[in-house]
Amino acid sequence: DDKPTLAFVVNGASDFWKAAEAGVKKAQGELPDYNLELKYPEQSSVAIQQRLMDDLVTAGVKAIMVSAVDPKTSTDGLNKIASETALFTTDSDAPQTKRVAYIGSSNIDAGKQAAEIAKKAMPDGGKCLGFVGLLGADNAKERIQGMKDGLAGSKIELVDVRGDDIDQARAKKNVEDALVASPDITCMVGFYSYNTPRIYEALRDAGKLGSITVVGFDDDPITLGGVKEGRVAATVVQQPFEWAYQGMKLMAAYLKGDKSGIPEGGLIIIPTKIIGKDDVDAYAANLKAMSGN
Amino acid sequence: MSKKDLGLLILILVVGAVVAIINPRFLLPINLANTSNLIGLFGILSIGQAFVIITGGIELSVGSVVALLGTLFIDFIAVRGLGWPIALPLILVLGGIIGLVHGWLITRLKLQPFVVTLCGLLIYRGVARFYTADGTAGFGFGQNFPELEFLTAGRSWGVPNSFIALIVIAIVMWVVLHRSVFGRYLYAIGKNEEAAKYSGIRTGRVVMAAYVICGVLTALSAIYFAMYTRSISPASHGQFYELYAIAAAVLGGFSLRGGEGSLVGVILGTVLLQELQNLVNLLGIPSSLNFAVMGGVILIGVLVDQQWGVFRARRLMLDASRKGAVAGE
Amino acid sequence: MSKKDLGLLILILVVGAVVAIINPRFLLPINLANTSNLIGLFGILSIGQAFVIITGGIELSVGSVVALLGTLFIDFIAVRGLGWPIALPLILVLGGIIGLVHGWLITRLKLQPFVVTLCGLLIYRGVARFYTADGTAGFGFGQNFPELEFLTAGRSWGVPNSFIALIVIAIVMWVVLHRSVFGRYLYAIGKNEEAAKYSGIRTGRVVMAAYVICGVLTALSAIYFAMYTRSISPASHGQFYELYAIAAAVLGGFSLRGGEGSLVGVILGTVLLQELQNLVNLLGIPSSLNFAVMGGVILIGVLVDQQWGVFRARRLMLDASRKGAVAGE
Amino acid sequence: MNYSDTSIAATTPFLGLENVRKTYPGVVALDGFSMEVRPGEVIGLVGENGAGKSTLMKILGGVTRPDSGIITVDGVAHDGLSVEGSLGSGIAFVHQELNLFENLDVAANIFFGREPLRGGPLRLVDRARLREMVAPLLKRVGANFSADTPVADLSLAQQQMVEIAKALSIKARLVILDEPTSSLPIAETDKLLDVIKALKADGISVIFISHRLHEVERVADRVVVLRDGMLAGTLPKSAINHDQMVKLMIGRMLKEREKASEAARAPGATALSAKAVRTPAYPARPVDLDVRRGEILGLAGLVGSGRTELARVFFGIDSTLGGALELDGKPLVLGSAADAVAHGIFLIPEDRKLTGILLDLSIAQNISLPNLPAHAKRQLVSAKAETVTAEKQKKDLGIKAPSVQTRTGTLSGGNQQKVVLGKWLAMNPKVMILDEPTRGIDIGAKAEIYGLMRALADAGVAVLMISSDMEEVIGVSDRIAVMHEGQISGILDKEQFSQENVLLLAVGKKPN
Ligand SMILES: Nc1ncnc2c1ncn2[C@@H]1O[C@H](COP(=O)(O)OP(=O)(O)OP(=O)(O)O)[C@@H](O)[C@H]1O
Ligand SMILES: Nc1ncnc2c1ncn2[C@@H]1O[C@H](COP(=O)(O)OP(=O)(O)OP(=O)(O)O)[C@@H](O)[C@H]1O
Ligand SMILES: [Mg+2]
Ligand SMILES: [Mg+2]
Repeated sequence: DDKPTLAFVVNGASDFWKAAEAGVKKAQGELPDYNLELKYPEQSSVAIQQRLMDDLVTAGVKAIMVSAVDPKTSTDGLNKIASETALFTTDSDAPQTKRVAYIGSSNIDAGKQAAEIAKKAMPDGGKCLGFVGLLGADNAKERIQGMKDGLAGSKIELVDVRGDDIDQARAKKNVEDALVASPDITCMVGFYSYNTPRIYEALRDAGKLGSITVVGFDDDPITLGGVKEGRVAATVVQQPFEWAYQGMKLMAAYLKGDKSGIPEGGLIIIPTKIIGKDDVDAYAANLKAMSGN
Repeated sequence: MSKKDLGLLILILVVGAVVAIINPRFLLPINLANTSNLIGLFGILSIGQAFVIITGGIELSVGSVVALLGTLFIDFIAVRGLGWPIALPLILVLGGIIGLVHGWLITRLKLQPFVVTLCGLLIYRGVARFYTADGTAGFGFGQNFPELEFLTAGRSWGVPNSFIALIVIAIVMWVVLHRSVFGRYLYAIGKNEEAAKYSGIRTGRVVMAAYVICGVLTALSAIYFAMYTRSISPASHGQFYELYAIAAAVLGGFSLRGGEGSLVGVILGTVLLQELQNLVNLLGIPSSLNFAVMGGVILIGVLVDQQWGVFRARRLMLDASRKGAVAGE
Repeated sequence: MSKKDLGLLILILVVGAVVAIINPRFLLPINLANTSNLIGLFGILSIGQAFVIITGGIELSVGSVVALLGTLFIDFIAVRGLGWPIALPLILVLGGIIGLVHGWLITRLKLQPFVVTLCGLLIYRGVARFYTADGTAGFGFGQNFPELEFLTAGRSWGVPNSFIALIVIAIVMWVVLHRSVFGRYLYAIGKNEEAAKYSGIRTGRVVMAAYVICGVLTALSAIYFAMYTRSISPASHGQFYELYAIAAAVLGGFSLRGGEGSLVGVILGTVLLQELQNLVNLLGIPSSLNFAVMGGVILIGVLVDQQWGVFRARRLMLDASRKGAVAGE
Repeated sequence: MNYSDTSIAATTPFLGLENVRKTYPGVVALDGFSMEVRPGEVIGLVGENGAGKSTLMKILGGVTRPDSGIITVDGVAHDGLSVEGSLGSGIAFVHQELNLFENLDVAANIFFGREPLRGGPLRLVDRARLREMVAPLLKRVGANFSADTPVADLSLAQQQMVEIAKALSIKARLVILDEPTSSLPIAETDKLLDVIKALKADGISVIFISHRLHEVERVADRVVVLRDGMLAGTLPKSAINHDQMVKLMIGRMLKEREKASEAARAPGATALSAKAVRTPAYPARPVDLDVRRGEILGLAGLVGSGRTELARVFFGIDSTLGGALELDGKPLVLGSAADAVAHGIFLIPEDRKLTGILLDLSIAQNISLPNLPAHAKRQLVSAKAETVTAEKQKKDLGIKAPSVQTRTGTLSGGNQQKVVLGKWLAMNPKVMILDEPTRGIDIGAKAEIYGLMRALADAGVAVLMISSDMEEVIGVSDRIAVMHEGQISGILDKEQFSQENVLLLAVGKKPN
């Protein structure tokens, strides 16, 4: 069929993007004149994502929304795509490029919200240890930076962040080793979606649930369960569903010539939210409703 | 225990002592238990790999098999509601079938082990990712399988059951490798497959059996890994585990040319590798250096072993020549 | 061109034709240019690997070398302000040194190639990650190197310069491998190193030279990759590229036992692999299946090649015995 | 079972071959060959290199299948045998090329595939019984090593003893020995011949393949001669003699073997000389030896006396542990074989398959390999130049092959040896070292090789010939050096040549 295609290109395979898939699906229901696709690169690497977008352009895609693997330094590659099709960014922005707009949240702000959670949970201060997949990735760096900024001036300190290269066995072992190496730690932060569940399980196995404050990111079922139990202080969630849903509709409108949805500077921020014990049920229900879409 | 194994053991103890001096918490029972749990997981994997390496083959697909079978296992019991006493043997059988197919391609169709298992590496991970549509397979919150969890992630008298499983498997496999006819055939085939054939051994079957053993043990460790992480992203789960397994075997004195190596060696190799990982965390070395430390130690270990051999041979000769010279006077 | 290479070429053309029929955009000049750019990048890498494989060795560290040298290159010219005409040869020399060290460990200290380069795989990536403190090496906004960019990422008459570079390198290396004394030595060593030594060949030097060639070509492609992505996260850049390179060589008829394979073959192997990647994206096959498709095609290719060989050998035998029978009557 | 006491069994063939045919691309290895083997009979099988002897044995061992023909075992006809089938019907087989596992010990090798078991379904090796079973076998072949020695530590000859012990261990009814003595010196050969006689006494049949015709003369009840894959004739016990065998083998009488004894030659200047050289095999024992231009110096000795090691040192493969080498009176330092070749010192090694030849390369490529730059223009190899060189060697040496482009792996053992010779003869040797040069070489080719060595010597080359064949050492050499436990125990001049003297020196005693 010759319906124009809009693509949503993510930065790697992860459950995080399942909500975005749901958003794309919902948008598809409202945009029958378009083909909407969500694409995973087979590896989380710049070269492979670039190649994927090149091929999409070749295949005639009209607009691409991308969560770039490394937006800061991929300016030229993204510009090349932007010169051939309408390019939008999501998840992390690439402001120097010729992208039309960015829709997503701010990882710095998300980090600051994590700091809020920590400060609320530990009014007397404490020592935090972070866990993350790729220490070098932009989203990790921004979240860590945001949290440090947020903690500045308080008695809480983020002493170290351990990386695991997205190997979950290592992620769990890192937590176990941290419990051994640093007995004075009072709080743990899981910066990637799978880090919080691994922290939760390692603490449970060690019988330390509850005695160490856990600050989470994202909405893994175990994380949400932990929040509900009160064993996880709270979690900072992004809204990839909204990114995808609103983003797709925005792109469709843009292609039709309607540029009213794009603000000056092209920044559309969908704020992250703190999900605490009281909000978790409503959030989970909403999540379920979306994916049932 | 051979001299080689003894050297490795000493290295392990020395490294352990140094770490314990810098950070005494290394010796806390909880740390030892955590580390021995991973030794159990990776040890089972490495023993399987060792059986293949002995024959002069290699099994590069274990990481992907760990991902695929782990995904299936969790999916079976968490999503499809299959009882674990059924799912577990089913996964082991699947592992065996994968091994059988590899063995068949290698022995009957005469493909190179490296090529067959490289394709396996690519294919199984792809299948796993396709199966979950690039999502994650995991247990729901509060989903519990008490007996299974006890068997895989539990402890008895403070010792992780995974480690106990490794010990049991190691003893059985030691007997198989070093005392049984089958083990002897494995060594013989690794050294000289033609000659083994001329001696009337059905070499194809023996090699195939080695791949099946590797497949079953990999499946078992896939279950252990799945129960350890309790959640699997097929895109990254188990990546590079084949390298861990091969490295453990090589450190343990196996030659990739086949026909050499001992079961004690591969276990000690696994212990050393896990000790190194533990050390990186305990001494606060940047995580980015984790692999570099591993690579450095393997290289040094292999080098020392090799140079030690050369040195001993030379000293023996010198001794002999000195003695001879005296006698000649 | 050998029969084997011809078969591969036909496969490439048939796959291409099928894809073009399903999605005619496959033949758009822009798509062909994009794909041939990547063929250039991976082709250079694969030729280097082929030289090592011919000797019966293997070079597993190329992916990590691509990450390390790419990081250094970008760091040199973007951060440290070194002129690229200095940085480029410097990187090539570094690649040569890495190859020299590998060759030295393998030939002089008698370590196994698999082990040495496996350690390289672990170490170089670790060093690269440590060097950038797990960050990213990339060009700042607006940083431009027009000549360098033209040479690496530019096009001449619509053809990517990287592809032209591959063609030039391939021709030179074809002569070296198939016509020169050095090339003959490589094949001889791959077949039987001992016998080559007893024929008065300095096998150590020849093998070392093969690793140096591999190192330099890998360094060159590291520069190309760096200029293609213009940004490098050492943790993931170039991961698994050794597998691409080995797969291309194997598809092209190289045996990992050494002593077999042609330069045309390895280029065709690279072309096929890149065509497959292109196809997955163009036909909208889920990317999760990308690797699976690659693995499947390699397996089928190798299988067909092998079975074809068996079939031909059998027919030759039959012919021989029939002719003999007639003559005997 | 003992077959020799029933007269019916004695006449009923145990094994029959009828019209067996086997072709390889370009070669007819066996062409309608028939023979039979009766219980308790020792058959000597002789023929030129490439006559098809090994092919025949491989068919009996079940390693290859014939294209056509019938194999009858105990009256049952087969198209071909499998390895298991062959073993099952009691055929034991010692291959021409050794097939041992160096990573296993002697005992494991001897009973490989037939281990005594315990532990029921576990199929564990009963190691105690294994040791008991091996001991008498080792004694029988006169082994000077123990059952738990790793095979990697044995010399080639010792490995051959293991192979023979292995054949004896099978409760065999037919033992096939494909050139079992090719690297056995006299003492061990005698032991082997005794073993064959003992087998015969037990009613076991033996097929004995050898190029050492005098050995065949000593043990065979019947000689079967193969020529070009066909039966050239059969000699009953009474008609077995050297000349008859040769005549059937090559279709004519051979000229009286060239003896080196004619005129005493004036000794040339010393070419290669070892001054108190110590080798890795015997680090405590310095060797002094001079090889002169224009002479053939024979180097004799018992198994493991260190001759091969010395040759490896001369060729730069192993480094000396002490002492010095000299070439033409100038100090010679060798870092590798390439250095030796550059100095014109060439070696024909004893282990052809492993070190002598590249089985996957063609004849032409093998011959040009050591001197490739001379066959190249500006570093590019010229196939034409290679072919020219190879054609000349093929003609000079009488290499039997369809063409010089033939893969050497398909040649018979003897022809492979000629290729090894050819690659050095195509260059200009100064010193030529030949380690067991006629191992596995037929009588006609042997004479040619002796002629070649003589021609080399006459051209001023210093020739060092290591050999375990007494006749050869005495018949060909101008002088004989004898090694005993790593040292030269004596040097014999022409007038002192005798089997006895060589043997005395070989065991470390003074000659008469
Ligand atoms: N695998 C093979 N492929 C092709 N030709 C072969 C093969 N094996 C043997 N031949 C050929 O068959 C013929 C007989 O070889 P065979 O090895 O039986 O000779 P032989 O009598 O044992 O000689 P020798 O005394 O040198 O050992 C030779 O011409 C040889 O080149
Ligand atoms: N690679 C080796 N490793 C251990 N021992 C060896 C090795 N090579 C040779 N030897 C030993 O060195 C001694 C001398 O061996 P060498 O092969 O030089 O003897 P040789 O006189 O040539 O006898 P042969 O008739 O067996 O060739 C023997 O005892 C042998 O076992
Ligand atoms: Mg033969
Ligand atoms: Mg010898």
